[in-house]
Amino acid sequence: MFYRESGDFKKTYQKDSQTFPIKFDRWRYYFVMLIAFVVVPMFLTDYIANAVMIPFLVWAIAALGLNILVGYTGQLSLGTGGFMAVGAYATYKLMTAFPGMDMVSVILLSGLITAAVGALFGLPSLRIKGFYLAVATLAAQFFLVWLLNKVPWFYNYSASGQISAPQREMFGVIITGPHATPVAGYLFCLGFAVGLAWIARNLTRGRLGRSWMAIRDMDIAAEIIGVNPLTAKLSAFAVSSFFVGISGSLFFSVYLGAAEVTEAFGISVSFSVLFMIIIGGLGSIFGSFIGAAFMVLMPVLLKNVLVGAMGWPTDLAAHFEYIIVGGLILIFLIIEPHGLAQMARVLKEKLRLWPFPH
Amino acid sequence: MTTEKAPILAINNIEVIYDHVILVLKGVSLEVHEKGIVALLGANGAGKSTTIKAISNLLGSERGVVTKGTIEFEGKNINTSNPAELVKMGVVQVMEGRHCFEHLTIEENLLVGAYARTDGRRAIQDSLEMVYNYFPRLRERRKSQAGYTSGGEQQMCAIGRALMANPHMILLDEPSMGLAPQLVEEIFEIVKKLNEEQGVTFLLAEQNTAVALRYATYGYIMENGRVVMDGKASDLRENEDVKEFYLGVSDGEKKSFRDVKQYRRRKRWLA
Amino acid sequence: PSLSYRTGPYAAGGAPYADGYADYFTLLNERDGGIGGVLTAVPECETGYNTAKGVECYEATKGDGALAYQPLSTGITYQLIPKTMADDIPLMTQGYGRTSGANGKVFSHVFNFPANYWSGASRIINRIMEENGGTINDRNIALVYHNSGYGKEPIPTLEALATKHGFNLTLIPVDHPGQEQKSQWLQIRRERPDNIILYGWGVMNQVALKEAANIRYPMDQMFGIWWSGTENDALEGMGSHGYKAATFHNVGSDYPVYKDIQKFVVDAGLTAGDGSNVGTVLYNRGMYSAMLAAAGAANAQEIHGVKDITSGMMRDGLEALNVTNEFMAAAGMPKFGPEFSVSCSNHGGPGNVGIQQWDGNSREWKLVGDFEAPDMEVISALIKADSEAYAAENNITPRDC
Amino acid sequence: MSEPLQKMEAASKLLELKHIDLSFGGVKAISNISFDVLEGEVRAIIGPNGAGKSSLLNVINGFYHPQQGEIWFDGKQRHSMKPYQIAYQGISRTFQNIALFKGMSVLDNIMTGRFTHMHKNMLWQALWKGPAEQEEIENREFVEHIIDFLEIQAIRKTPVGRLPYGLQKRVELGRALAAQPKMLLLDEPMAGMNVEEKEDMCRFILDVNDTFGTTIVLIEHDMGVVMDIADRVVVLDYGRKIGDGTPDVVRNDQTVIDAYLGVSH
Amino acid sequence: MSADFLYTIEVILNGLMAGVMYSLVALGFVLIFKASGIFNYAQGVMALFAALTLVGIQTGQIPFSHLINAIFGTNIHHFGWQVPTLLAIALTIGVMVVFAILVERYILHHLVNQEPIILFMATIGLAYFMEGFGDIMWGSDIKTLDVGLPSGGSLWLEEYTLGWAAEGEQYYGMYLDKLDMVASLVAIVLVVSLTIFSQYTTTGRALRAVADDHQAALSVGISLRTIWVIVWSIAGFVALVAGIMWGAKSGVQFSLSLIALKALPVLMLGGFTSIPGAIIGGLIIGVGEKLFEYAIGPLIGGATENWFAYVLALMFLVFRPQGLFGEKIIERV
Ligand SMILES: Nc1ncnc2c1ncn2[C@@H]1O[C@H](COP(=O)(O)OP(=O)(O)OP(=O)(O)O)[C@@H](O)[C@H]1O
Ligand SMILES: Nc1ncnc2c1ncn2[C@@H]1O[C@H](COP(=O)(O)OP(=O)(O)OP(=O)(O)O)[C@@H](O)[C@H]1O
Ligand SMILES: [Mg+2]
Ligand SMILES: [Mg+2]
Repeated sequence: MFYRESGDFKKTYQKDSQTFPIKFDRWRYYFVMLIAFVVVPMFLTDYIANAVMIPFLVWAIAALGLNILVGYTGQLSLGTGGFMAVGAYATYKLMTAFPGMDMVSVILLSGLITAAVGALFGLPSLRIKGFYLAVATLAAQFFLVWLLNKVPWFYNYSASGQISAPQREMFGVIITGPHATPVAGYLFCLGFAVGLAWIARNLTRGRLGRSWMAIRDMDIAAEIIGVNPLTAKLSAFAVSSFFVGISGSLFFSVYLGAAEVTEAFGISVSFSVLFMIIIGGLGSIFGSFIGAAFMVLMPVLLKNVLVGAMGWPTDLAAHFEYIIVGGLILIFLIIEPHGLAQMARVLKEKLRLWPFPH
Repeated sequence: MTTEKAPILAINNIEVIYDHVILVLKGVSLEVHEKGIVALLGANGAGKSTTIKAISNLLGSERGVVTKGTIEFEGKNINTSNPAELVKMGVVQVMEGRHCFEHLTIEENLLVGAYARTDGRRAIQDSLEMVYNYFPRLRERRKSQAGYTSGGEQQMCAIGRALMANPHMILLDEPSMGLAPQLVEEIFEIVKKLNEEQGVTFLLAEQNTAVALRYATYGYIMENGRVVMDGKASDLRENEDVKEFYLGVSDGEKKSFRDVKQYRRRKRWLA
Repeated sequence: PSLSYRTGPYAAGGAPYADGYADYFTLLNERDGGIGGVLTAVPECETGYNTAKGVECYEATKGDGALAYQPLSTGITYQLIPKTMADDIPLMTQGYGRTSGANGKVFSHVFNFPANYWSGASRIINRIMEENGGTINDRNIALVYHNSGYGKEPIPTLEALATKHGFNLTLIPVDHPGQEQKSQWLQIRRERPDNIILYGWGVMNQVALKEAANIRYPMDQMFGIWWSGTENDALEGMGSHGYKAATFHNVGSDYPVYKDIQKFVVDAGLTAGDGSNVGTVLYNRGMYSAMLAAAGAANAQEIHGVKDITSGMMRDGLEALNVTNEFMAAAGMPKFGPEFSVSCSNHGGPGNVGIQQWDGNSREWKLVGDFEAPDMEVISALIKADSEAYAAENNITPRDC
Repeated sequence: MSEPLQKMEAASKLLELKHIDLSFGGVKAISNISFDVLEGEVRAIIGPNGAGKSSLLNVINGFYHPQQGEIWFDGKQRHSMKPYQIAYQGISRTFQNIALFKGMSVLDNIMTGRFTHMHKNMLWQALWKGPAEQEEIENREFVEHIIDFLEIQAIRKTPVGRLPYGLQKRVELGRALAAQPKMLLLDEPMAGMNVEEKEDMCRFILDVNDTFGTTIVLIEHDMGVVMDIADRVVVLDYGRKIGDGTPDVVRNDQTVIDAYLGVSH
Repeated sequence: MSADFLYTIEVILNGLMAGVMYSLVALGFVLIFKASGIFNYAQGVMALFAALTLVGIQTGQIPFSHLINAIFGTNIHHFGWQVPTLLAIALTIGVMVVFAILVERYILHHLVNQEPIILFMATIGLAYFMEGFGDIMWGSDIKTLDVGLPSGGSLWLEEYTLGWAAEGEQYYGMYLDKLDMVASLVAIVLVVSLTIFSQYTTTGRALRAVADDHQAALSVGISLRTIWVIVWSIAGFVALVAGIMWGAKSGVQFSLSLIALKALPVLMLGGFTSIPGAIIGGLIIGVGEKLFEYAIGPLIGGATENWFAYVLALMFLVFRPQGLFGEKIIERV
C-alpha cells in the first residue's frame, strides 16, 4: 500500500520511458543524489573516503562496464583486469607526457584508448561464445599484463615497473597525489560514476541497448531481425572497455596513487568485478552499484567486526572472511539467482501487494 | 466411470505461485481414474502446463511452488516426491515445447528415456523397436543429433522417450503441437492403443480440442487458473459453449477462418 | 602498524615474518614495560599481499597515532610512499620496497636500511668473485626472477655490474605464481650458466630449487636473495644442500633474546602465531625489523625528550639511528645484523650483506659470509638516477643535507 | 474466377526460388525446389514433419545457404548475404520454436523489431535528450499501434519469459510486423493454440495482408486454416515439391493426399 | 644428430609431459562440465583441499587446531601418529565423497535449471568458501607431500642419449623428469577409464543428458542428486590425483589452487565436454607453450607461457569454436 503506481498515469511516451516512472522512486532518487553530493562529503574521513567510498565508486564504474558486456550483451569476459590496466597505464603516460592536460581529459582519453583495445580483443567474440569466450578473454588479460610489464616505455623505464600518479589539480583543487583531500577525490569519482551511470542507462534503453540484449538473449534471432552481430558485439566491447578503462584510470590515479601491473591488475580483479555484477544483478545498472558496494563493504565490515570488535587474530579473521563472503555468495544465489537487484524488485512487488500475500 | 473406485491421481485444491509473487493456480482440483484418458483443456495461460508440472514436481526448477492443497498418486501424497521417484512409480511427463537432449542422437534420447528401468536390456530393446514402429521417421533419423532435427521430429522424439520408460501413467503436455495432421491422429491412436492394451492412464493437456475430446474419457476445462467446467468427454462434446469456443463450430457449422474478420467469438462466462 | 599477509598465495612467507615482528614488541611490553616505559601496540592488518587492501589497512590504522609502517610488500610500499610522505609517517621496508628510497633527500620518509635488493645483488656478485679468485670476466650468470616489480628490481644493478666486471647476464623471468618452470630450467640446463641468482617469492622458490636439484645443478653455485633463502624454500632438504642466499641478519635461535621470547612470550601463551615459527629465517627477519623500529622509537624519545612521540619524531629517531655491535648485544641479539648508521641523506645505510648457506644434513641455514659492503659506487649512481627521476615526475624538491 | 486468382494475375513476383538444393552432411533437406511468391499474396507451405519447410524459410531469409540454385527477391538476384542484410531488404519472420528475447519486456521485444528503422548513432543515444529520444518516441508510437492491433496492451511491460505460449507467439508476430516488412515469413504461427486463438491470429494475418499489402509466406499444419486463408499452397515431401497451386487444386491432388493429408479436408 | 635438434626434441618431450600435468587438472573440469554444464571454478581449490587433507591425515594433523588454539588458548597441532599412505589416500577419497554430497545437498540442489553463468558463480562462491575453510582446517603453511613418488631427471635416459649428439657439440643427454613420467601413466589410466565410463555406460549417457537439459533429465527419471554426487566425487578424486602430482612438485600450499589457470586453455582447446580432448589439449598446449618460449621467448623477453597458452587456444577456437573435440554448439532456429 505504500508503494503505489496506480493513479500515476503517463500521458506521453516520453514520460513513460523515463528512468523512474514511479513518483516515489523519483523522489528517492533525488534524495540519494542529495546525500551523495552534499551530505556524504560533510562526514567524509580519510578512512571512509579511501577505504570505502572511492573504491566503491571506482569498482562500481568497472562493474557498470562489465555489466554492459556480460549482463546486457551476454558476452562473458574475464579480461577486466587487463583493460583496467590499460586505462591506468594510459593515464600514467598521459599525465607524465602532458603535465598540463586537465584530469578530466586525461581520464576520458584513457577510456577511449581502452575502448579501442577492448574492441580489438572483442573480435574473437564473433566466432567464440559462452565459456569459451570467457576463457579467450583471459588471453587478453594475460597478454596485456605481460605487455605492460615487459615494455619499459609504459612505465617510463623505472626500475621495478611501478607507476605513481603525480599530483594534479582542477580548479585549484588537488585531485590526485598524496595531498588530495578525500572530499576532492570522492567528488571527482562520484561525478564520473553518476555521469557514466547516466550514459549507461541511456545506451541500454535505446536502440543500441536493445540490440545488445537481443544478441544476449538469442543471437541468431537478433541477426535475422537485422542486428549486425559485428557492430553490436564490438560496440559492446568498446563501450564496456571505455567504462572499465576509466575505472582503471581512477583506480590508479585517485584511489591507489601507485600501481604495478602484475599486482594491481591481476586475474583476481577480473573475477571480483564479475562477482559484483552477478551478485548485484546481471543487466541492471542499480545492480552494478549494489554489487560493488557488497564486494567492497563486506570485507571491510567483516574485518572491522571480527578484528576490530571481536579481537580475533587477523589470519583467522581473514580466513573467516573468505568463508563468509563465499557463503553469502552462495546463499544469495540460492535465494535469488538473479541478484540483489532482482531481490529488490521482488520486494517491491510484494510491497505493492501488501498487505495481501498475492 | 464408477465413483466408488479411488482415483489413481487426485489433485485437491492446489495453489501454485511462481517467483514468490505470481499466483497462477487458484485452487484446482481434479481426478484421474485408473485407465482413464483425461483431457485438460483451456486457453493459453489457463494453467494447464502448470498443473501438469505440479504433478510431476518439475515446478521447483522454475521457481514455482505448490502452496496449498495436496496431490495424491495411488493414495500416496506426492507433493514432495522428486521427479525421479515419480518416474520410478510410473508417472512420466512429456514436457511442452519438446525439450529433447540436443547433443544426444535420437536413439540416445530414446535410450535415456529408459534410464529408470530395471527390466533388462532386452525389454528396453523391445520398447525401442516399438517406438520406431510407431514413428518410422525417428528410425530414419536415429543417428542425427536431436538438436538438428525438425520441430515435428523432436516432438516425436519427446513422446517416444516417455514411452521408453514403460510408464503407468503419462502426462502429455500438448502432444499434437507442430505435428502434421495425420500424425496427430496417429498419436492419439497410439494413446488409445496403450490405454486399451496396456492399461496406461493418460492426463493430457491439449489445444486441439476436437481430437482430444474424441479420444478422452473425461475432460476438464480450465480458465485463468481455475477449473470452470468438467464432465464426460461425450457430454462436453455436445455442450454448446464448448462447441462454440473450443471446437469452432457455431450454429452447427464450422466457420471459415477467412470470415473471422467480421466475426469474433467472445466467451460468455467469466473466469 | 604491521601490514601482514597470512592468507593468499604468499601466506607461508608472510606468517612467520609477522609473528616475529609482533612477538618482539610483545616481548618489549612484557619484559621492559614497553619502550622507554611506554607500552607499544602493533596493530596487525591483513593485506593478503593485495595492494588495494594495503591502502585500506593504511587508512584504517593511520589515524590511531601510527608511528611507522611495515608494509611487507613491495607493491604496497610504492603505494604508501607518497601517502606516508604527505602524512609525515615513516615507512620501514627492511630488505624490500623501493631501493632508491635509500636517498633520504627525495624519499624523506622511507627507511630501507640495512640492505636492499641492489646491495643484495651486488653482494652476491662480490661473493661469486671471491669464490673465483677475484675475477668473473666472461662468466655466465643467470638471473631467475619473479616477473613482477620485485623481481625486476636487481636488473639495472646487475646490468651495470655486468658491464663493469665483464660477465654475461642472462635474464630468465618466471611468471606468478611459478609452479611450472620447465622451460626455464631446461634453458638453464642447456646453457649451463656458471652461476644462478634467484629472486623468487612463494611457490616459485620451492619449484626453482627443486628443478635445480632435478637437473643436478651444482647448488653451491646458486645464490638467492634473502626472500629466496628461507626454510620454506629449501624444503627439499638434501636436494638444496649447499645453496646460498644473501641475508642482512643472522640465522638460528642461539641468542639471548630467544630465551626471553621463550619466557615472556611463548610460555606466556602470547605468541602471535602458533609459536612454531620461532627461530626460522623469516621470524628472525621480522624480529630484527621490529628491533630496528623499536630502536628508532627509543632514539626519538631521547632526541625529543618526550615519552609519547609522534610519527614525525619517530622519523627523526630513525634518521639518527646508529646500530652498533654493542647496541645489538644490549638488545640480546649480538652480531645479529650488520653495523650501520642512518643519516638524513642516506636512509639505507652502507648496505652490508651477509651470505648464508643451507645445510641439508641439519636442515638449517648457516652464515658463511660476513656482513660486507656491496659495490656502493655502482649502486649510489643508480639510486641517484632513479630517485631523481621520481622527484622530477612528482615535483619534489630534494632536501638539502 | 475466384478472388485469389485475380489477385495473382495482377501481381508481379516478389520472390522467386529456382532449383534450390540444400543438404546437411548426408541429409538432403531440400532438393531442386522452385517456386515463387507474388506480391501481396498469402502463400502457404505445407508438408509432413521433416519435409524441409522450415529449412526453406531459413533459405529465404539467408540463415541457410543453399548449395545450389538462385534466389530472386524484388527483381534482383541475391548473392550470399548475411541474414541481417536481408532484414534490411524487408523480410522478417517468426520462428517455429519461439525465438523471443527472453530477458526483455514485450514492448522492448517489439521495439527491437524496429531496429532497421532507427539510425541515430551511439553518441546521440548516449546523450538521449534530443534526436535519440525523438526517434525513440516516433518508433514507440508505431509500436503502440501494433500492440493495440494485436490486443496485447495489458502485457506491454511483462517480461516475455513469463507469458504463456500462445501469447508469446503473438508477441513474436508483433516483433516481425514492427519491421514493416515487404514479406513476412511465418513458421507455424498457430501451433499450440485453440480455435479461438487461431481465429485471432488469422484475423491479424489477413488484416496485415489487406491493409499494408504485406506478402505472407506461412507454414502451418492446421489444414482448416491453410485452406481457408492461403491464396496458393505449395506442398513439400522429403525435400521435394509434390504440389503447388490454389487450395482447391492441392486439396484434391492425389499425391498430396497420399503423402500428407491422409484424408481429404 | 645436431644438438639443436636434440634440444628441440627435449623441449617437445618436456612440453608433452607438462601438458599431461595440466590435463590432470583439466579432467576434473571436463567431468563436471559434461555432467551438468557447470564450469567448476572451484576445481583448483578442490585439488588444494584434497592435497591438504591427504597431508593432514598422513601426518596426523589435528584439523582446526589453529582455531581451537585461538579459542581455548590450547596449543595442539598433531595427534602424533602417522597414517600409512594408502590408507590416507583412501580416507581422503572418503572426505571428497562427503564433500560431493554436501555440495549437492546445499548448493546444486537449489540451483537446478539455472543459467550456466549462475552455476559458474556458485562455484566461485564455493571456491572462496573452501579457500578459507581449507586454511582454517589445515593451516596455511607449506607442507611437503610424500607419497613415495620418484622425482628428478631420469639418469638412465640421460646416459643413454648422451652419445647422440654430433661430435664436438655440447650435449648433456636428454632430460625427462620421473615425476612427469609417473603423471603421464596415471593420466593415461584416468583418461581411458573415464572415457569408458562416460561413453559406454548408461550413467555416462545420463550425464550428457543432464548437461543438455536439467528439466528434461528430471522428467525422464534421472535423479540429478545421484548423478551429481557421483560426478563430484569422481571430480574430487581427480582433484586429489592432480593435487598429489602438483603437490609433490611444489609443496602443498595455497598456490596449488592457481593451477586451475593453467588448465583453462587446455580445456578450451580440447573442448569442455571431451575427456580425450582434455589430454590432447594438454599435450598441444604443453608443447606449444614450451616451444614458443624456447624459440621466440628469448627474443621478446620471456615469461610468455601464461599468455601464449591462451593465445594458442584462441587460435584453435577461431577455427573450431567448440574446441577440438567439444560437442558442436547447436545453432538453429
Ligand atoms: N516460470 C514462470 N514464471 C512466472 N510465471 C509463469 C511461469 N510459467 C508460467 N507462468 C504463468 O502461469 C500462467 C499459466 O501458464 P501455463 O504455462 O500453465 O499455461 P498453459 O495453460 O499451459 O498455456 P499454453 O496453452 O499456452 O501452454 C501463465 O499466465 C504464465 O504467464
Ligand atoms: N542444420 C541442420 N543440420 C542437419 N540437419 C538439418 C538441419 N536443419 C534441418 N535438418 C534436417 O532437414 C530436414 C528438414 O527439416 P525442417 O526443419 O525444414 O523440417 P520441417 O518441414 O520444418 O518439419 P516440421 O514440420 O517438423 O517442422 C529434417 O529432417 C531435419 O532433421
Ligand atoms: Mg502449456
Ligand atoms: Mg519446421
